[in-house]
Amino acid sequence: MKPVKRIEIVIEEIELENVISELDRIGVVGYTIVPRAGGRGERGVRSETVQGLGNVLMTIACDERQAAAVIDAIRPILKRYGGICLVSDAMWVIHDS
Amino acid sequence: MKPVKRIEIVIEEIELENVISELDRIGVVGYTIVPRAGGRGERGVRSETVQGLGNVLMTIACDERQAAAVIDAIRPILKRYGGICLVSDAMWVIHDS
Amino acid sequence: MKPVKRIEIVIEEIELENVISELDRIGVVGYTIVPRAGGRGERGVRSETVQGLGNVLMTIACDERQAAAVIDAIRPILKRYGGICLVSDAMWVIHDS
Amino acid sequence: MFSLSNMLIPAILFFALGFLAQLIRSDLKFPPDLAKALSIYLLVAIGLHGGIELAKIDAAGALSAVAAALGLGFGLPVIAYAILVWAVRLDRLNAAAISAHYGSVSAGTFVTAIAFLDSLKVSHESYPVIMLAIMESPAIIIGLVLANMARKGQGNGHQKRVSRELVHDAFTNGSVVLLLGSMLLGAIAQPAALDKIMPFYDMMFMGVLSLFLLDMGMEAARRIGDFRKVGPSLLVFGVTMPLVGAAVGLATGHWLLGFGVGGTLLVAVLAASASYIAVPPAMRLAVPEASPALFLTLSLGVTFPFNVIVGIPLYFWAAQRLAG
Amino acid sequence: MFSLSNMLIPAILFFALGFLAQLIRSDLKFPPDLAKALSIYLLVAIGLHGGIELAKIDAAGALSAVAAALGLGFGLPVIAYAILVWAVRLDRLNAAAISAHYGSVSAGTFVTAIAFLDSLKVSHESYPVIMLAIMESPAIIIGLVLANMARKGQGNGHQKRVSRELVHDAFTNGSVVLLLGSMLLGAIAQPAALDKIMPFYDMMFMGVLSLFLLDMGMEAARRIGDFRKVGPSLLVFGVTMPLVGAAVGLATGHWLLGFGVGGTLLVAVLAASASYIAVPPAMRLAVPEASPALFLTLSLGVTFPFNVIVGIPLYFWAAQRLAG
Amino acid sequence: MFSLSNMLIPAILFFALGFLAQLIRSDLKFPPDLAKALSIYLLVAIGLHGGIELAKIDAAGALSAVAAALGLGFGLPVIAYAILVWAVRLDRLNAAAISAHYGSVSAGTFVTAIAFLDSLKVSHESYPVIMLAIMESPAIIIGLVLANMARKGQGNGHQKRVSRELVHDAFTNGSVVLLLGSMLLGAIAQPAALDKIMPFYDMMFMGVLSLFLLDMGMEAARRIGDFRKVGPSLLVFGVTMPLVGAAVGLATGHWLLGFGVGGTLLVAVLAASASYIAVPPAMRLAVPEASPALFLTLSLGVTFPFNVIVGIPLYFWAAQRLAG
Ligand SMILES: Nc1ncnc2c1ncn2[C@@H]1O[C@H](COP(=O)(O)O)[C@@H](O)[C@H]1O
Ligand SMILES: Nc1ncnc2c1ncn2[C@@H]1O[C@H](COP(=O)(O)O)[C@@H](O)[C@H]1O
Ligand SMILES: Nc1ncnc2c1ncn2[C@@H]1O[C@H](COP(=O)(O)O)[C@@H](O)[C@H]1O
Ligand code: NA
Ligand code: NA
Ligand code: NA
Repeated sequence: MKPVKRIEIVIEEIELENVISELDRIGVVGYTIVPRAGGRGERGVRSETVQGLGNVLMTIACDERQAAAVIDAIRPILKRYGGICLVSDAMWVIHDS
Repeated sequence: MKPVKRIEIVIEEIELENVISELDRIGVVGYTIVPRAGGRGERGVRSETVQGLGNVLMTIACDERQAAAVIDAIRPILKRYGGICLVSDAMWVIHDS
Repeated sequence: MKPVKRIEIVIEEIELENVISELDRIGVVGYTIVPRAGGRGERGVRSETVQGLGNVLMTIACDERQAAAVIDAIRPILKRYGGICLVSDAMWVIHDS
Repeated sequence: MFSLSNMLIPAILFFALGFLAQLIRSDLKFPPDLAKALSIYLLVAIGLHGGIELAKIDAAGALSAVAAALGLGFGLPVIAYAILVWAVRLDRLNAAAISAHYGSVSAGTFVTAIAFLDSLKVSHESYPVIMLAIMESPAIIIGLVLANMARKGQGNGHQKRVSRELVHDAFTNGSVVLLLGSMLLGAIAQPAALDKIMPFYDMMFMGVLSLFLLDMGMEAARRIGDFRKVGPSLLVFGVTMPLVGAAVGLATGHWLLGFGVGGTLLVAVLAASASYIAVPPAMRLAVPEASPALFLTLSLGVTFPFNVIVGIPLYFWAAQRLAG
Repeated sequence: MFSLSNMLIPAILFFALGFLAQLIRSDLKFPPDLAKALSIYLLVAIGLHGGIELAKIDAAGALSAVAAALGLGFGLPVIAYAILVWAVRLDRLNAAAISAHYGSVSAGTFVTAIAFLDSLKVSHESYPVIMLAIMESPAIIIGLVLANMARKGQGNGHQKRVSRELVHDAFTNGSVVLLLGSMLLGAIAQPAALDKIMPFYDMMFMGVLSLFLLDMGMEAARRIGDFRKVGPSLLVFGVTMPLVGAAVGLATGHWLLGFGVGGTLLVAVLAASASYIAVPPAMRLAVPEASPALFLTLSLGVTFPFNVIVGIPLYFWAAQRLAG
Repeated sequence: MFSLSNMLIPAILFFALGFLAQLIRSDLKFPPDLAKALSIYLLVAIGLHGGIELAKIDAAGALSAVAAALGLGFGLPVIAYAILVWAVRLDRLNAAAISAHYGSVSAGTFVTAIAFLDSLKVSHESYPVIMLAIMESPAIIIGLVLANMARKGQGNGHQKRVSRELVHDAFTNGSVVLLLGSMLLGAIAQPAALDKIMPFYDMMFMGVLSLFLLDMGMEAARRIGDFRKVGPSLLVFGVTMPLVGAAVGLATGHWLLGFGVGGTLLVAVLAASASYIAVPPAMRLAVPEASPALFLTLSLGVTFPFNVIVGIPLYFWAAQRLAG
């Protein structure tokens, strides 16, 4: 097991492509996406409808250095489009250890 | 970044409205909902079917004081209808900091 | 409230039955499943399509001893089929306490 | 009594196929939204057809059908509750929750009965559709009342709020709104304009039903694993209660309402069938102490297959002897 | 002017049923994927029908329809923006986002208008379908331009990238691709082979529309809670802007394009309606500063019901006076 | 050889539209459940049609078709494996997984071929539908055997359990159950009652296929990004293997089974096509070492479009020369 940062991001589905291209730039390969999430925040209620303005929940496990880069990259997006980003500690059960 | 409590609640979809009105009472604005979750617990297997008895996964980031209020409000609901509530620590990457 | 381990597993949907039967063997009753997740990892992009090769996100709250057993059981599956497993600490708001 | 070929109507065969697929542990799965979409379609189609017929009939007949539906909706759960508490010796809260299911109806069973009548070219009155729409509500309310009586005095503030919610729910739940709403719509819409939408609700009806029953067959078979939890005496209840209900329904249809063979069969099916779509969530809210494994397994895993495979032909035979 | 019976076409009744279901707080809910599936079907069906008709008509007529659509698509948002900024005194970014919605069109309203014409057996030109497909794009682009002007000079690198994305999006968003693609397909496919697929897109059309409008009725009513946020002057905008648009559309359809009553009504509806499917995500990307509660409530909660229930019969009456 | 107008059947055009939509990076997306629903419908419809036809034909013919299907299902993966290992020099585990896909069939391609024949008004035997249902299973089993051979001796306890699961899966996976089940259903159900459900499965068939292919076009184009990973020699395999399969299929259909042009084309298509629905999850379980990017890109991104656009007309031309 390896200590990692667990980054949890909630953003609008339409912003997803943007965030992934930031991850690519930073060199973070792995992430998990749960689509069709709803929620409420400063910008009111959001839910999956035919307008497709739902949220996605993205989870990224990465080392501390990468986490810092991800946070820096995500901050302006959150500022502009809303959403949240939580960071916590976790142990990663690595495949080969 | 700001330290917050990360509350994770799994309840039945039909209970969601109830929980949200408790949050409103407490003054917690933000939450994220992942619908159509399944699971197993003391009350057996639950899954999304045409009967609509599936679970939802709700995540709430809030400060410690609010977290205590949420937990107090959620406890009788969990007792009555089942479900779980986990609380952990996280850092919130705030939009404007 | 009771301190527990929060295990978060991302695996392919087709592996789910396997993992559940391991949990049964160990005696872990409770889990939550979020279906239709997507993601990217060492084995490339995965998403829910008509081929049904999507991921599921499974969350398990259990005590430390059970967590160790779950991790041991899950490791060979992760090795063989890919996916991730993160372990973190949480407080469980128990129904009757 | 009835020939095997009666069984070979596609609706029943599709149900059997789904059941079998699950028994052999096939990985066949319907997306949950598909089943919901199919049931929305079926409810609207039933409602529209009922409404179009209703526009043609007299109010007096409709009124007595409504009265009969209310009688069945309030009466059957009481019978079921009595059997469960005194004969099966089940605790009162589970008994209340299960009773509500048997007072309500299964639209899937109802539609299968219509397919059955169609395959025999037997016509039927249109009143039973109104009854179908009406019987959901009283059953939910009586289930709530029985549960509150079982708890007697324990009713706290929370309890009262839930009760209020549920009475509201009894009249506004999705199935009721779709059935009553589209019935009204079918009755008042311009006939010429309705003709434009009816091909969708007519020609596809039996086909959509076939897919719906395929999925319901899988759902029913999934419940078999819970048979052990339910226990032998409840399983017996799951096949005798529909017989009791059918007897009451046959009597109501034939003597009270004066229906022909088709209509009498449909009333019998309304009385014999148990809800597995609208009532489970309502009872989950109303009686959280009750086990969904019990009420779902009984309504979906026992009574539904029993009615589809054994019940409908049996009640039909009885309806023929009575009204034929 | 127009009789009540005009209102009793099933399309409008289904919308009303959905609206009502939500008002009485029914738990009726459509799976979100069902609404998406229905809208895919409707767009393809509209496109195919348009394409089949287009194959028969002359290029000159098509060209002037395209020109008119571009004119409306670029012009209406400017009018809307002017009203919002000078009369409603809304901030420029929200005004830009809302304007884009009113330059674009609501396929649901358009199809309801076709159902309306059908119920009265009034024929219509086929050009408006091309206009429907074309009007999405200019509205998105002009919305972007207005927002960039409002921000003037603030456009940084990120802004430029978003703009590039959005211009791309304006021509490739799902609705545009489905409409234009299936229109082309309907125009070039072998007629004999098309005959095999058209029953699916013909006979089910009005039925699918009925379910779609049932869901849209619920969606619209869900927005009512946000009326307070929107405020009275914007609510007034939500019913006057369609009237302004309809007037422009009536003039365009009758005088510029020389259409009959049916075609003129459809052009009025194109101009009067506001997008609630393709434009909201585009404006969310383009003008994140703008509030979705405002633009969605206006387009879906105010203008859509207004057009469906009051607008279409009113514009029809006007079209009759002009072109009848 | 064949005129361009053959290409202009809507099925192929819809596939092309989806492909194009993805190429221009449109945000058009089908809800995943919609694609699943459409494929359930298509499989049931194919099965029912096959079953109705089968009820009319002789058992001897059916038996030889079954034998031919088993021959193809077991034989083609061996050919594919040999080519992959010796010519393409791929590792044995990836080769095993890919081979299984080519032994199985693509229902989407099969149905497109039927649409193609329909558009030319060429009739076809009904045996190929049975073959379609049968060919899934042997391919999965042979894929498993090849993978176990490749691993030789490494088979541990876990491996054995997976093998048992997979043999079970080979006969009970969703596609097989739907096809075989509805075929049986079509053969034994009361014809009069079947007539009530067939409008749903008849009239909508080509329309549903059009939407399904629209989505599959997008899916196929999404795989283009993985072409680099696949490499040139595998890409060549993706277009030559269908040719090899088609040759085997043409010979089987014409000489072994004595089919006409239509039936021979369909057997060729069965042999030439590669599964992209049932086999991928099975191979993911059976050979987790193999890369889904390889087998999915080949079956869905290369062979499927090749067959739909080039293959079907080409095999048809060959079938005409043989059997015409
Ligand atoms: N405190 C919170 N806890 C959990 N999720 C939140 C919170 N605040 C916002 N969110 C999520 O982030 C989305 C966008 O938030 P906002 O931009 O503040 O409207 C919301 O729809 C929620 O899904
Ligand atoms: N130990 C656990 N870990 C994760 N989720 C759980 C656990 N126990 C219960 N759950 C979730 O909570 C739901 C209700 O639990 P219960 O009321 O115990 O049946 C289950 O269906 C699971 O989704
Ligand atoms: N670093 C990561 N963070 C979050 N999720 C991951 C990570 N790596 C892998 N995953 C998830 O695990 C799945 C399988 O990973 P892999 O086996 O590495 O391809 C991916 O599709 C992701 O959903
Ligand atoms: Na009943
Ligand atoms: Na407009
Ligand atoms: Na093949």
